[in-house]
Amino acid sequence: MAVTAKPKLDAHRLRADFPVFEQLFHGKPLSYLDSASSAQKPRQVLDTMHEFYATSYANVHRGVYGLAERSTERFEAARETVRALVNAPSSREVIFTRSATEALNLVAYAWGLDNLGPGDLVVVTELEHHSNFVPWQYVAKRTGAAFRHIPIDDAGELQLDALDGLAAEGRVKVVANNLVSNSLGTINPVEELAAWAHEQGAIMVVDAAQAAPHRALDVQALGCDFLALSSHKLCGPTGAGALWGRRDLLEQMSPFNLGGEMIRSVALDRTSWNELPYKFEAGTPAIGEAVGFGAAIDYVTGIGLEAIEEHEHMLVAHALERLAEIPGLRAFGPPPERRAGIVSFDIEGIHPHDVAQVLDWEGVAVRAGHHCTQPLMTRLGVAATTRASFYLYTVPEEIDRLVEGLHRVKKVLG
Amino acid sequence: MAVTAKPKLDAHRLRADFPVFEQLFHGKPLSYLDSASSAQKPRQVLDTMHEFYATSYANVHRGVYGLAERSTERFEAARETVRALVNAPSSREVIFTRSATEALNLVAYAWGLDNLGPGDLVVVTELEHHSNFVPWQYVAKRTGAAFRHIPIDDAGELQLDALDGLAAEGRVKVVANNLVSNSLGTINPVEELAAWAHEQGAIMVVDAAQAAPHRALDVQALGCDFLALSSHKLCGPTGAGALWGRRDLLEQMSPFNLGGEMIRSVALDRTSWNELPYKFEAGTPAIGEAVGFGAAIDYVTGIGLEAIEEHEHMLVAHALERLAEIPGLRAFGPPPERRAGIVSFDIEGIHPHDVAQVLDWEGVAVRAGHHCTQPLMTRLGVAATTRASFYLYTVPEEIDRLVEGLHRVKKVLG
Amino acid sequence: MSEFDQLYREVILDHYRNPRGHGELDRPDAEAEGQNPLCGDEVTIYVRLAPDGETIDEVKFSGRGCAISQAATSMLTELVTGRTATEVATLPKDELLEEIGIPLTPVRLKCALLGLGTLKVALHKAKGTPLPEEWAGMAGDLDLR
Amino acid sequence: MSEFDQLYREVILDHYRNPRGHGELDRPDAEAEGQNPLCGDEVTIYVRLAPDGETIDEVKFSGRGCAISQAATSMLTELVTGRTATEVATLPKDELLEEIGIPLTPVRLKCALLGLGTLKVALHKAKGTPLPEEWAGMAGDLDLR
Ligand SMILES: Cc1ncc(COP(=O)(O)O)c(C=O)c1O
Ligand SMILES: Cc1ncc(COP(=O)(O)O)c(C=O)c1O
Repeated sequence: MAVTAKPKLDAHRLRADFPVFEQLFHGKPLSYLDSASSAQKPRQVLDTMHEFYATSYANVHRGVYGLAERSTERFEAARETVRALVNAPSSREVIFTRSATEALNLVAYAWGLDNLGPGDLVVVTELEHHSNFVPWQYVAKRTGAAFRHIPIDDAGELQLDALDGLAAEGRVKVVANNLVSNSLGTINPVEELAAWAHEQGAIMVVDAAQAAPHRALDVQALGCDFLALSSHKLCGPTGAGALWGRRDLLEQMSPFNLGGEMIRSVALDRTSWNELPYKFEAGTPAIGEAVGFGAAIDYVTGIGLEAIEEHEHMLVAHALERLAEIPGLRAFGPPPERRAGIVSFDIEGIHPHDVAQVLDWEGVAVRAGHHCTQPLMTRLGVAATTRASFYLYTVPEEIDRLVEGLHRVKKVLG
Repeated sequence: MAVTAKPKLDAHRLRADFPVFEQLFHGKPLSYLDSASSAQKPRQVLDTMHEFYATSYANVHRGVYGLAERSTERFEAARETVRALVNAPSSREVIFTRSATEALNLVAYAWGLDNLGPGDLVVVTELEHHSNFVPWQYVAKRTGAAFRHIPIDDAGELQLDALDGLAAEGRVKVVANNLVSNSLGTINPVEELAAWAHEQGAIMVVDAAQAAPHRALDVQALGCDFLALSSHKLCGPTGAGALWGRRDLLEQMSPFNLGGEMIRSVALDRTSWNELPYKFEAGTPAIGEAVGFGAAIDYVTGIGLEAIEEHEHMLVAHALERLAEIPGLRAFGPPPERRAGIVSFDIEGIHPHDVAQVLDWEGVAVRAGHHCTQPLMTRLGVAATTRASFYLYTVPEEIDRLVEGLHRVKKVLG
Repeated sequence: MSEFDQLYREVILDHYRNPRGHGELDRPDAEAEGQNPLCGDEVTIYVRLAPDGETIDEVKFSGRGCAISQAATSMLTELVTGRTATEVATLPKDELLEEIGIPLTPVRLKCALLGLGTLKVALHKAKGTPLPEEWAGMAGDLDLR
Repeated sequence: MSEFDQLYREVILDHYRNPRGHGELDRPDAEAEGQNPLCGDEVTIYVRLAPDGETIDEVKFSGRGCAISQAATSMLTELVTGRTATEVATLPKDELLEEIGIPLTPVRLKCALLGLGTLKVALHKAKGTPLPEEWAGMAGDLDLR
């Protein structure tokens, strides 16, 4: 076996692609440690969108003229780029949405409303993002299905020994889980859950919003049925996301949004649906944003998802080590080798809002709040945490600035 | 009374704002006559979006740090811009969506599913766009309500004498109509319909996707309950649209999409909703696109919607006059003074696809198809029409090129 | 030759003006209706099978469409007559496109392939041959009747 | 004075560290629970009315929050004691903000106004005074119990 060097990226060099870092905040350079909430955008993506709108824009799919063809080609090429990113068998199975949230709602509504009922179980986890939690609560309520969750242990990892008990409670029809937790960084055992879901006759819905920017994805290897991701966390524009779904399921489903584009024919008394993926794309899609999403995937895969993952592991290990210096600081979640570049922590006696506020004045941007995971916060016994999260443009010096800032926080508010 | 000159715009000068016109197609300059499908984008909008993403982007609403505040401010300023455009009483009533289509689905789902049932009537019109037609068909079917339509006369105008018959059939609960027809350009009597709807105890849903780019809007004067519009038809980016809704209705409604941002609190057994408008904005919204939408509204209102309307009337009168030269050409719809800048026509014996294809080689971009109004096409007795549509950058010479191109079409395929 | 002259070359215009197989069949062995969602064009395909129940004896079509779709469907009727249903069900679309012999953009491709897709649906319904993949996702509608 | 020193000026830190009115009231005349959707902070407000049923005799609060929300709620209890319920229901938020006396960004504004909004909800529930507009749209939830 050949020894291969681990892939590396040069974050200092990559930072130059991101114009946002050219500014000062409160007179200081910006340490942007909130990439789990949304990533910054490189010039390459912004320029592609500008160029697209300036030279090649028209509404897609219907126009016979050259400009419309060009626009359609670019839009469909972006779909193919998403397909390749998640290794889907066909780009017909890739549906453009506004966001990961909308992708998950699409499944909950269009699959859930027609396939759930009393006696059925919808199973989520205690560390789900609200976007893969509330839609399931909602369809469970509407259809009379029961809503259950897989608990986590103190290290923030799923307690799979709860599965048998769930299976005994009724027909498990949906299992929904994020591949990477946005609050803890935990990498969840989605393959195992998918196998279990299929044993129960359930569908496996994977929220990859937080995983897609940080590691290589393969829907076929994961063995899931649906997978949601979004552009804005992956250096792309807002307004674009995608749902991958297994072809046979998508074919059987009713549409979600209705209107232009998703029909084969409309009459006063009968309307029939268009082919995949258009059946699920009502109205004018986010054309320029899909093109930007494609450019962002090209940018990120050009750097290499393995190199990004490796870089984040390095950063998160450094962060956990340095944060341990702060007295009264409690970091949540698993050890660095089982998590993505995200660290959530609590400082005894100081509210995360105040932590983040003081850090802001030091030029360090972190997130304070429940990170759309209130059930998890309840489990951790806090209302909110402070979260620092990293991406390909993050350098270790920024973590050092974070730690210095935290010393300042302690001095003022401790 | 002072005599005021009619507002005027200089389309030749405005064209310079649109980089798309700097290119040749098939060796010829572009006559883009498909603005009803989607408008081209001026440099001002593209530059604003680029600048926003490059300097002021972060996820909105939650971040305590400066960049997030700046981003939130820009996003909320765009909401205020939309509010002012439609003269809504409060920006809390303005919900950002992907498109007009999604705005209409939001109403159909979130209001319709909970408020319709057997014995109720949902009333659309024969000239609705599929996006204000199929969602109502769908919720009517799901709830057991009856689905009815107001027919049009041969000039493409609504036959309001059908209303009494409809009222006799059951409880009218929804009346849905576009303010301007995207196929015929007809300006519909929405105020009258709204008054009638309210007499019946129904809500009035106005699709202003096609009206917003072309004329001043006032939801209070229209007297409607909901109004949908989209950015991409108004020189803005794709991926952004808006729904305005009457406050008390929005307050009573359940949410549509669920997930992050739209909640007040989430627990395993109980979730409660956030305040307006966030209750209806699940997940990361299209932030950069909302900012671009705002910039587009600024651009268009800077020129003046009255000047744009006047310009289009001039163009459509010119077009109808010149098109009358073509033997076998039948133009649909009302006279120029009662329509926006849209002309749909049929040339005897020649399919619109072939018309559009030949015109493309002449550098003239028009749309061929049913324009997402199949029930209207059925009423007109055609499968499709050729449609030329105009905007603020359209000059009369382009209409002359269209007419020349049509002579060529006749020669080749007639 | 310009793009234009290429697309509307003589053979296309000939098939368009004098479509082969235009009309209906009485009591056909297979039949289906197809729609082009992009422009609302409709085509109905009728198939008569030979007594062996496999060989396609005659194909006719009715409906409206543009020059490309009419010419392509006309050529299609000539192309498949005499072949077996199984063969036609898996006929690569490229074989028809070669016959048409002109470069087509994606939108016009839909026009050109509407007849072939509809024929495959007709055979699927009558004989259980595979459904073309772009039709599978269309399953389902909203019927208010 | 830097932005920082302004926000966390001495009076704020004092109210934060020694909140006035922190605690609960037994059998209060009005009570409500409020949540800040941005960070999950919760506050419960308890009100004791004077025998006239109108004048606010005592206000207490419990719950967790950041320095700004704790200090603002502490100041609030002092601000409203002795006023009538009707007056407080329409108390302009600027009056509290003046008391706080520091510039606040929109997110921190939510923190500062959580107590006031919750107090108005408590009075609304007990006395039918107007509901603050930002709470009206929250009506409704999903209850799986
Ligand atoms: C009248 C009308 N309604 C609705 C729509 C759909 O809007 P959108 O393109 O924003 O989905 C359109 C445009 O296609 C339209 O012209
Ligand atoms: C794990 C996870 N799921 C879902 C979402 C929601 O995705 P979006 O921002 O695309 O709505 C996020 C991000 O906020 C997330 O981190």
